[in-house]
Amino acid sequence: MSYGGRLKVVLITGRSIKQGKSKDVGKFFDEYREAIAICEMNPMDMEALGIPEGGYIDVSSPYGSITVLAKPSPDIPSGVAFIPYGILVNTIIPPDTDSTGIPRSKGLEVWITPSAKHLPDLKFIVKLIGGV
Amino acid sequence: MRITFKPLTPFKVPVDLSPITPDNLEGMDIGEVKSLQIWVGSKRKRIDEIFLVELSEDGREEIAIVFMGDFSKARGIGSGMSRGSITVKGSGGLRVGEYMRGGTIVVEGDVDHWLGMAMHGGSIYVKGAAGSYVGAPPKGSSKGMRGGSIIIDGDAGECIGAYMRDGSIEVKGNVGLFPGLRMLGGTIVVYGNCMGRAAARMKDGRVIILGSVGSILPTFQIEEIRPSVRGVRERLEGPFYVFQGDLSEDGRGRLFVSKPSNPELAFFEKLL
Amino acid sequence: MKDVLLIRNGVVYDPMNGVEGEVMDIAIKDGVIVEAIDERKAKVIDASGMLVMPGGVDIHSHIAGSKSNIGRLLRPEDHRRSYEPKTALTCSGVGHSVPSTKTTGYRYARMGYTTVFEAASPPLKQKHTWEELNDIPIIDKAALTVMGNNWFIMDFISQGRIEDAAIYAAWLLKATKGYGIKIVNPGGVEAWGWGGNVYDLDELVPYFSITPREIVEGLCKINSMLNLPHTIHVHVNRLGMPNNCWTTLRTAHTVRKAFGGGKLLIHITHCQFSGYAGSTWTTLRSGAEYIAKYVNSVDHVSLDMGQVVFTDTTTMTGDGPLEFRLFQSLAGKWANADVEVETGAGVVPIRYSRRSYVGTIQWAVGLELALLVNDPWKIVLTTDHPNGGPFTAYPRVISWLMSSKARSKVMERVNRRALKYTALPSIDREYTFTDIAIVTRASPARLLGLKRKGHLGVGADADIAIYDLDPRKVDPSVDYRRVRRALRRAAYTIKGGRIVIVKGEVVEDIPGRSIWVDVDIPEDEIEELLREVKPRFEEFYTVKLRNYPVPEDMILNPSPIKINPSI
Amino acid sequence: MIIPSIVVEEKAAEYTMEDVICPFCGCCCDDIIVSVKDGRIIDVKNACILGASKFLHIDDGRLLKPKIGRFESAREVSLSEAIETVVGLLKDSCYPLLYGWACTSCEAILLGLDLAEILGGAIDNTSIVCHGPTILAGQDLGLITATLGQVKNRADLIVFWGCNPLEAHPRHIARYSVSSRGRFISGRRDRKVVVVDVRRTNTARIADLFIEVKPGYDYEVLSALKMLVKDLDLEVDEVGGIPVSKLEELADMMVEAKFGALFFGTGLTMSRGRDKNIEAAIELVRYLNFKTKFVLIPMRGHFNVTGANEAFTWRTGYPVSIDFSQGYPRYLPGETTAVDILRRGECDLFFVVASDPVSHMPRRAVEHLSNIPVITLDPKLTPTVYLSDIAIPVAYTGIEVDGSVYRMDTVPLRMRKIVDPPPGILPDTEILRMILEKVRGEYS
Repeated sequence: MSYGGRLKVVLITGRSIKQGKSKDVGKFFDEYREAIAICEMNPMDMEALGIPEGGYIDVSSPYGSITVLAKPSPDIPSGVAFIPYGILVNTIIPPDTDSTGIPRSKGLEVWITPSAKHLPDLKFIVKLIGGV
Repeated sequence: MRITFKPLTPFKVPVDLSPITPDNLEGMDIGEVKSLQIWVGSKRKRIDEIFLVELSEDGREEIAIVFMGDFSKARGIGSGMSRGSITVKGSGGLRVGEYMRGGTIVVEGDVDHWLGMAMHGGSIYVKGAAGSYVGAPPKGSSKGMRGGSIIIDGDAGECIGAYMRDGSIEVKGNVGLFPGLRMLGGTIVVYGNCMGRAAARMKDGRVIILGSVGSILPTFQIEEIRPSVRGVRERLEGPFYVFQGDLSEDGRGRLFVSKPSNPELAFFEKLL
Repeated sequence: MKDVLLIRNGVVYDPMNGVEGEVMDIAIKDGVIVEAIDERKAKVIDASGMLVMPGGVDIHSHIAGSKSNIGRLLRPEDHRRSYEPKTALTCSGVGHSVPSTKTTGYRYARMGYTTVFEAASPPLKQKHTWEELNDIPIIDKAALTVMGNNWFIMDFISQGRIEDAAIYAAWLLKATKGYGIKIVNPGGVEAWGWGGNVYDLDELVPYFSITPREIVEGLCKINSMLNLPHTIHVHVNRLGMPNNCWTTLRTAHTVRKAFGGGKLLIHITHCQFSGYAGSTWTTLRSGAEYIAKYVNSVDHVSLDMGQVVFTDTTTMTGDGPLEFRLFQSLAGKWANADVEVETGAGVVPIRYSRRSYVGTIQWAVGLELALLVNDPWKIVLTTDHPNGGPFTAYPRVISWLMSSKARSKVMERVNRRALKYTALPSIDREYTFTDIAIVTRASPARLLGLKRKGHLGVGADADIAIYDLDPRKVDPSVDYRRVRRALRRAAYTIKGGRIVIVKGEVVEDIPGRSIWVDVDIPEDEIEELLREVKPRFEEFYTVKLRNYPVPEDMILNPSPIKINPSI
Repeated sequence: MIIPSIVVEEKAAEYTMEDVICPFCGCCCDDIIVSVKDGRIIDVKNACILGASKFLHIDDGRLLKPKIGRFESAREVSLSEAIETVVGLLKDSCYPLLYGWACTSCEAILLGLDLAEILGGAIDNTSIVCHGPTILAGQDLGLITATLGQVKNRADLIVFWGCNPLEAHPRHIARYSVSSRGRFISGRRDRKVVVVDVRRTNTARIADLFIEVKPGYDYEVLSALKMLVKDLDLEVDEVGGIPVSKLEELADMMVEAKFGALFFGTGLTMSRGRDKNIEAAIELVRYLNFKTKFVLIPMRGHFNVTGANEAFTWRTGYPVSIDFSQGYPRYLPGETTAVDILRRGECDLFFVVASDPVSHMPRRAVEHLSNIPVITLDPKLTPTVYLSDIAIPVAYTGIEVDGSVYRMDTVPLRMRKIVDPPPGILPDTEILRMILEKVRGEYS
């Protein structure tokens, strides 16, 4: 569903080969940031929102919002978005585990909007967590 | 006799309050109560190191314990108690009323997971919300709630009444997934909505949902429509769809779902 | 000073050396028993009025390895009811029927047991077994290696290449640091790879041109070719099924037919579970009389009891299809863990109930075996921990063996109907302290070929249990409770000359030794065989041949026994 | 060859090691060939792109000196000063949380358990945030599993549910599952492959049957399959976005298989229902075993996350989330689990070994780290190291130090050292032993 330039999707997180490969290169290297700051979406959804390929989007949940690069992928069904595991997507994942010990990292409902922002600096995010 | 416990400072680490029950405090004078030792994180501390303890006679023989303040980091309030009462004026933490056999617990704020874990009897009333696994047995065990009643005014989390054998749970708010998971007996009433998968794997017992249920698991089969059903303390007006299940477990449990709140289940009527 | 110890005036039972309740002193130096020591320099333990025996030896107990750990993982509820907090000396632990590693060591030592054999370890997972055994304190330990469903062994035997099979088995023992050949439901576990089982000694194993009989005979032959200290250790086909006592007897007899009598050839383990007559569960009968009659008439068979105790416990075995059957009848938790090329495993929690018909028969069969086999040297006390009950129940079992009054007490409360079909009520034999010393120490040590264990002669390891119980004053037949209590908590346990337990509490936490057999086969012979095996090995297994063996540096306190084979 | 050891072909400063075990994912492939020149890994053969990347980049982004201080205020200190400071903080803590343990050896994990026990803290491993639900479900029902060789030799049906081995476990397909060859199965053509996922993953492309389930509806689909396997009728036409006829097809394939294997990943464990999804999968496999032979195998992530579960279990009885605060191991999901302890802000110190929780836990949970001391042992400069008050560099397990690990199917393996760590950098076992010794001194 898209209204007013917002799209409600089900967020799936997971491993991608780029994320896996770059995490052992170094997590403060651009290669890693590029691997995790990406959101795969159905091309139709991107079109509906008017996002060009390589455009930035904001992904928001009640817990926070992140800016990532949108990447069209016909294998993702409409209404679903995929972001690789990492510090970015964890900003918007709820901390409650419903007593299972594991946060709900797949199947969270999030809102997607086109963004004017840039990719965040990972060190900056760590500092936000660490209380600077 | 009324004994009040007020934390001297807010808790920073888990505090195990399971020894402070009416059963354990019976016959103790104030000095003995103050010198009881409990676990604060990994340290043993005397009660008067962490609490301001006040004792007042209210003319009743029964011991009434009052916890004043935020107890969201507490564990096991009212653990195994069989008589008397505990009132928490604030939040209650984890495992409130675990293995409870009798008496009453009232929590004015919220409680965390495992409320009334494997409880046998008595009654618990939570005015706020509760976490997941209300009345469920600890992990790995299949001996769930065997008696007593739990009433929650707010919402509750996932898997309430898991492995429940008897007794009742009433939730005035909404609940998460899997209310009545693997239930064997007893009654669960949800006045609000359920996130879905109600009564999954139930063998017996009754789950009544007055709000919306999301969907019905494919392992349930519709039986009839009833105008009203017996709740815990009152008759609940419906009409209700009555499902039987969980068929994959050869279950004979009943799931009652309000018809007005769930128009999308109308297609089941064709199967009747 | 610490290494010189004198145990004074104990009432000593040392059946291997013919000592039956004599009051004597035992001298210890550098971890072994010696003729005499300088008393002035020794630490003296006053054991007057106390029962002194060699440290206990457990021939069959599932204490470590993949399936023990599955059992632990499966049973948080078992841990919650039994836990031990840490002390200044000991680590904490949990577990009633599947105790954690540290707790396992402490509990055995508390009962005066000092040597324990892990009953079944698949070679592929033997690194795991050793990691856990390393973590078990105080006791000496070893592991039997599972071979009865190993593809390479089965292929070699069916091709008639018995020497190559023997070399392969020797390599397996060396590579995995195993102690002996364990056979679990020969052929049946391989069939379980397809969800099946084999039910008869002469039934072909699916896709293999071999029968259980050929596997047992082949491995028995290999065992004697390799001169292994222990015989083949067999968990027979059809274990845990009604009417299986005949399978047990035929398995025992087949090796006699092939290799003659005159010496020990086969150890039938946890015999209780394969000692049933009666064709269905509802008509289950004790088959113990038949088995005992046979064992009394031959000299090539030894048994261990596999006694059932009325408690909540966890069954675990390499016999995958057995656990599946158990799950079908109990419908509770069930874990299965097949191991490629070698074996399987299953775990199912169970509660043996006094009131149940089957439970009562099972309880009686174990005791009947122990009481009807005349020669205690042929039998060993076990509960097949944790299958029949946790090892902590041994003092209970001992009290049943020593006192017909103790047995009657239990029989008053068991299933009446079941009792009618067992011989137990009519048996009045009672074990003496010597008999107990045999079935818990001397006999297992002898059957395992442990020359320095199970006795108190000069040169033996100074593994000694001292119990606060005066056998001259206490009549175990009447005062069985007193015996039971004393045996639960040794007054002293001495391990390798060190005092580790005093009054049932750990006073020193030392690591035990790791025992295995090192079969001396020329390296070039093994290498030649492995060169041939390697392509198939790496086709069947998912690990490389090179990563398969247990490296010696993984093992704490290694204590290998050199063996000269006769091939 | 009796006890074959890794062959080292030594030529001055150049050598090649064979049959090396890969320290990346839970596959623990043990056929890697690594070439070393002048103490540096210069070539890796047989490894997948993920494994090779790890071998070849061990020197990049490395933490080389112990540091004290967060972010830019960090200063390099000596190892002894770092350890002194760590011990001081540990001593003052009342409820520390020790977390990580998936990317190190079992030896280090056992030392971690010792430390947690002495301190009376909580200890958790990273499996709780990936396959924790598998463990929880296993504790209620029991897992029905097998080693990967059973699949290689026997499986004629392979189902991948909510996992994407081509991206997360790239060599799984060839070595252990789809196209592996064994005694009774000679390769891909003897097998049927089914992929069930919420999106058409790369793995789905090699499947004979792809079933796209609506996100969050795996439980319903598994329940429906269980009904079909039990020959019970469904009253609906569609479950989780899948027509019942397609599910019937899958159920028939499962029942008709001689040996079926269900591999599942975080697509099941992390989505709506979590551990209950796994329970449903286990129950399905249980019933399938009444008709044929079926096993299920979790696709574990890090190379020794399984070992962390095993070591935790043999020492404490519980596989994850142990609380030693009362002197013995206690465990209850939701209470002693790391994310929950952090979310409630209950620990007063955070000690991380071989993990990067700052990246991989929800931000709302790790925000508590702004209030408490954070200590990290890691070879690399990760976000967690960056945030830590104290960080100590350690050697790479499986590359620079020996260690025992467990593959995803619980097969134990022994990793061997290939190259020396950079000068002054010790294995984590050494660092932990030093800390432990000093802490023991303080506590006795």
